[in-house]
Amino acid sequence: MVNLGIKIHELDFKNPVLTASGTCGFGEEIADFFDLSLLGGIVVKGTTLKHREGNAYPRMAETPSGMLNAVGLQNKGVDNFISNIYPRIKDLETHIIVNVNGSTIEDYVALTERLNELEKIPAIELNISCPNVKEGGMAFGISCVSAEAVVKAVRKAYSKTLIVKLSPNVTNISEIAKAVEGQGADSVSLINTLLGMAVNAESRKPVLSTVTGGLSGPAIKPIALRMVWQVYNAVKIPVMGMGGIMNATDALEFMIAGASAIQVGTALFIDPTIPVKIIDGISEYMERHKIQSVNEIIGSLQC
Amino acid sequence: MVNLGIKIHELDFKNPVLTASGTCGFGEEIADFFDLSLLGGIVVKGTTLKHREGNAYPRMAETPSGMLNAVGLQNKGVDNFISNIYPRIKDLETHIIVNVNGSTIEDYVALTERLNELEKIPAIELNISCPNVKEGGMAFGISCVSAEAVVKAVRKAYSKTLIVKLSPNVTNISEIAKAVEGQGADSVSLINTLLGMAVNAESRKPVLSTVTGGLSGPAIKPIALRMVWQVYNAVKIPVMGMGGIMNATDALEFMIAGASAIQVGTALFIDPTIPVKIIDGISEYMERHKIQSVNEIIGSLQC
Amino acid sequence: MKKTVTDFLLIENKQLNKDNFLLVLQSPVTVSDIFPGQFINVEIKGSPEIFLRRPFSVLDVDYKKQTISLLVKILGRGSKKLTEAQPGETINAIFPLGKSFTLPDNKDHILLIGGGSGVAPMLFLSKTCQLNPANVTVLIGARSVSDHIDISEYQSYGMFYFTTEDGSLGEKGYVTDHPVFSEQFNLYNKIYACGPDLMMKAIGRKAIDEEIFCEVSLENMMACGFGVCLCCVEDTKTGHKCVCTDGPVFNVNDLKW
Amino acid sequence: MKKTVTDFLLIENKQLNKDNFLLVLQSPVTVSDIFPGQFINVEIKGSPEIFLRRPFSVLDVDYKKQTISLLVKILGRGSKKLTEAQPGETINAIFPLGKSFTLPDNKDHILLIGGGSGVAPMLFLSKTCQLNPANVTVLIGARSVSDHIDISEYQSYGMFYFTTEDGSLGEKGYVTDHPVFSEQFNLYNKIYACGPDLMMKAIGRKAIDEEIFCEVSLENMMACGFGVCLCCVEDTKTGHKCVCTDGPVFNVNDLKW
Ligand SMILES: Cc1cc2nc3c(=O)[nH]c(=O)nc-3n(C[C@H](O)[C@H](O)[C@H](O)COP(=O)(O)OP(=O)(O)OC[C@H]3O[C@@H](n4cnc5c(N)ncnc54)[C@H](O)[C@@H]3O)c2cc1C
Ligand SMILES: Cc1cc2nc3c(=O)[nH]c(=O)nc-3n(C[C@H](O)[C@H](O)[C@H](O)COP(=O)(O)OP(=O)(O)OC[C@H]3O[C@@H](n4cnc5c(N)ncnc54)[C@H](O)[C@@H]3O)c2cc1C
Ligand SMILES: Cc1cc2nc3c(=O)[nH]c(=O)nc-3n(C[C@H](O)[C@H](O)[C@H](O)COP(=O)(O)O)c2cc1C
Ligand SMILES: Cc1cc2nc3c(=O)[nH]c(=O)nc-3n(C[C@H](O)[C@H](O)[C@H](O)COP(=O)(O)O)c2cc1C
Ligand code: FES
Ligand code: FES
Repeated sequence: MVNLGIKIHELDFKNPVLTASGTCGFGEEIADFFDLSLLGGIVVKGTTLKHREGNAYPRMAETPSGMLNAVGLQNKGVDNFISNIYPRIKDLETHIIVNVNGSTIEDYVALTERLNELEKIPAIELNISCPNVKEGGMAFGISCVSAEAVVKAVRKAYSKTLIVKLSPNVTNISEIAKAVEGQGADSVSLINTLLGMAVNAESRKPVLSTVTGGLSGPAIKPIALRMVWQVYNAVKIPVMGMGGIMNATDALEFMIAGASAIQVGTALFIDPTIPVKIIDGISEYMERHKIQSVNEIIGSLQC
Repeated sequence: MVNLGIKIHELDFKNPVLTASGTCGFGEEIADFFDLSLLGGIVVKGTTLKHREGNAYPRMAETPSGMLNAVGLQNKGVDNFISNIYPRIKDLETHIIVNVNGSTIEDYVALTERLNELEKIPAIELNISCPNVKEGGMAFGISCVSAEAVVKAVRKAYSKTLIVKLSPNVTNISEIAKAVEGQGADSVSLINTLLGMAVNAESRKPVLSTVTGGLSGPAIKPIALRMVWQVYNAVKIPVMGMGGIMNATDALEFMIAGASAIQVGTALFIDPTIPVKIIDGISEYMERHKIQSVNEIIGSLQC
Repeated sequence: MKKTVTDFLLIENKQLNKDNFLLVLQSPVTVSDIFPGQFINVEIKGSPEIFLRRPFSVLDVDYKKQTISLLVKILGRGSKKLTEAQPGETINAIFPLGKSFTLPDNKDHILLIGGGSGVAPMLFLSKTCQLNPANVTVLIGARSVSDHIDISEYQSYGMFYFTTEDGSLGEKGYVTDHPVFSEQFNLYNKIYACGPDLMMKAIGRKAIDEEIFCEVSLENMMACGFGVCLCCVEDTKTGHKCVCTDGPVFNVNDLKW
Repeated sequence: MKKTVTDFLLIENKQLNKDNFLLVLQSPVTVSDIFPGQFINVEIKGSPEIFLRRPFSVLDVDYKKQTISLLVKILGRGSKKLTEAQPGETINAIFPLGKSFTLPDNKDHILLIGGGSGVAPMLFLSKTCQLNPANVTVLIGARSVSDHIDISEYQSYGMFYFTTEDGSLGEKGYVTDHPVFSEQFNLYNKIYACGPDLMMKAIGRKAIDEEIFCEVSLENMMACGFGVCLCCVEDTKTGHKCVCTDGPVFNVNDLKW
């Protein structure tokens, strides 16, 4: 038997395959398709302090090997999460990680403090990279100064594993990664979506209500892979990789480039059972290559 | 008959469809496939002051709806261009634009001065965005300060139409566009390739000899379209759009978002006759929508 | 039944007219409890331009044969490609998805209005509710007789009326021009509709005005189809609701129409 | 002839063994002057994972019937998909591409060595050069007899020898283990080879050592196939050369082997 266990900071994961925020709901929505306890973890829907309606419809455009979304963090707010959702999902036998969003540093901190109290949430993913909101979101993640400020404040409020999710819409992602590492982030996850746009040539109108949206799916995989490799070489904390992962080979490419764990996002829309296929595929690869522990794969790129 | 003519600075183009640098050689290589005089223009292969061998093989990786390249500006240098190639292509009835590259500002200037003498080259495209060279290239295009410096120097040396080609690998492309506009650029063209990477999971090696390379093709279209729209709204000079254009609908989307002209790149590898199909498709669209002049389409996005 | 990702076998693909096809899918898993308004989300292979699945309403289910049929109208690249599939091919789909119409009972007088491919759930509903045919009126709109699909299989479930934009079949004009709609609307106590947005809004508004129960099935663009992406939302009186899980069927009173 | 982008009609697709297929393409334009070593760049549709064309050597041309045949060996996703094409389908290809082998004349004693799908240009060469068969030796390597393709059509153009890695046909081992290679190499004044890199390098180095004329056909990865992308380069003594336009055939003396 191969060993699929990995560690992010002090947290042990049974395997390196998680589902990405905003693409798996709270887990429950995909529970029909497979046994959720097979997963390394679930990063639940982006959560904010207060209820958010999100952006107007249309929020989606299909693009070559990918899609744009402009959901804009629709969610019922942290109170609803704590009272209604947390009790239902807290006993799932997999790590539940909450994706944390805010418009101001105070928002981030207030939300984090609430989550810090939840026994069965061992980690948060601090989203400083959402391209679909007018205030906050990506704005925090595209400069070292603001990224440092928000991570510093949240770090004080949060005692468990703090993962910071980075934006790819920057000139130098390694710098941002180093900045958040410097403020005590336990891990970085990347990439969030790339800012894109779709136009309907017949109507001469934008396809999305917000004009621009976030690009995800296989189209962005080469960019994500490059950024994971750059960040892996720049920081000491573990990296979670994502962006267009559709199968075990993709997942392995990210791990070879330096990801300690990977997240499956848009692929779930195509086939929600893909995470299980990836876990099996990684095992099969390890057996074929006689690799005992998945940790041997992480950052094993020969170049 | 619809009017396809557009203007970039003082230069009239018979139509807004050009072929992109590095994807059409010097035009001659695709002359078998269609009459080159049908084109609005041809942006020839990236040229440097001195002969360059480019990067080692492998230089290419196929990716979902796109490809990575790491050619690294292989070319025989400007002397060879002037003595051997220019005489053969100068009388083509389309605008020949030379893509100008350098490792230092002095290189850029020296090369530009040589090209300024060539009567039948009405414009240059200053490439400050090549991701595949160790020195210069993209480094100039990712900060306002260095972009300004190189454009300022080249502007002094060049009296004809100066197009500056921007890198998408930046946090804020509008700022860079404004910076080069401020130094006298007559037009900006975008986007060059996005920095990406491919890994062979079986061998655990990078696919490209240079590890990272430039991503092009339909995969990047949503990002290119967004950047063209942002830059169009930020500057007064005309914008040339490119990135994943495969057909007339794609081309129209770029023009609606603000491009005065478009360049066809990677699509040529799939089908070198695509530029002609695009020209025909734009005419057909204009007839269907009762649009007299293609200029009415430029920046016509309703949002 | 539980949602599953299933490889169906395409056993029939019949062109009904220029743009409409009937696809019959054989299920390898037991099919149970599929109701009108529910849909399945179909993977469409073979084109680099099609990345996402495409949702299609269930037109009919044969629980004995374990088949599901769909009415596919060619609109763009996905529907086009799907209609080119050959019997014997595997078609992967996620099903069953969405909430169904509220089934009427035998005290009800119902009016079903379908436009374009929106006919599918209406036909399924007419068959499923098993009312006295005299209490079931079905009004179907199409552009022309050549776009109209043969409904003889469903004829016995209700009284059928037609409109075509060019007058080539039934009343000339839109469904909203038909006397059943313009004059007899309030003879019904339950209205069900599926079709183009403008048609559904016209029906919905009239139902709201006349305070008649009315449910419509929306076709917002979807990425996932099972409630995780939040892309398919409709703005309702209680906020953004997912068409794929809270719908596709909505009571018009809940919508901001 | 001029390069064109042409819609061919696939008129035959014959599985030769587990991984090898013979595809015959009917040309709508006049085919003329195609020489061994030249290739065509085939568009492969139907998979979002295949973005670029795939180059295939010409295996044979029938100028009367205006057909081109290819030998396609399944290696990955593109070759796999192509072998699934059905007669009657359109196959788009850019052709003719690349430079051919230097044709021998009837004073020459030639040795042709093919491995894997590299057999294709060797068979075409054996047929094209029309020498005295006694002066033409063809050595073909495969993994096993089951990977070996039937060459009876070409039998009369030369003397054929085989190697297989498992010894199931001909000599056991690689082509370089065959006596024709290890003992009689210098009986030939022209050597031609196409196959896996390692095989070609072994042949090339021996030819360089023994100062025998030797041309090899390289299979570097290509994006365009007609000289514009500069992705397919081979590092030669005179710098990077495009395999698609300066090659695929190179004299080994020009290579850095
Ligand atoms: C719940 C539900 C049930 C459906 N049931 C059926 C059915 O029974 N039969 C049937 O034929 N179709 C049905 N559809 C529509 C179907 O899923 C596809 O959207 C339709 O076939 C167009 O896809 P395409 O790939 O052919 O078009 P594309 O090439 O993707 O698009 C063509 C054009 O149509 C527009 N478009 C695409 N999808 C939609 C949409 N959902 N709403 C508005 N505009 C759109 C695009 O913007 C584009 O302008 C249903 C949709 C939903 C959401
Ligand atoms: C001039 C030329 C002539 C050719 N002639 C023939 C022929 O007659 N018959 C034939 O079957 N094939 C021929 N090939 C190879 C063919 O073009 C494809 O490369 C091959 O079929 C693999 O493509 P694929 O899509 O199946 O593999 P992919 O799925 O793209 O790749 C599978 C694996 O093979 C590797 N690979 C792919 N292409 C190459 C390559 N060109 N060189 C090295 N590694 C590669 C990939 O990196 C990957 O690891 C020729 C290639 C060239 C350049
Ligand atoms: C519809 C949709 C909603 C998303 N919502 C969130 C979110 O709430 N928070 C977040 O950090 N990332 C969000 N993302 C980004 C994904 O988690 C992921 O970073 C990105 O999509 C790239 O991975 P992928 O290509 O595998 O999808 C969302 C992505 C999609 C497609
Ligand atoms: C193989 C290759 C070589 C290229 N060489 C150059 C170059 O020399 N100079 C340059 O400015 N851009 C170069 N580019 C970038 C293209 O001109 C274009 O900006 C980019 O590919 C995006 O457009 P596309 O998606 O239509 O190809 C090259 C692109 C490719 C694929
Ligand atoms: S389509 Fe994803 S939530 Fe409805
Ligand atoms: S494949 Fe493009 S130059 Fe050879």
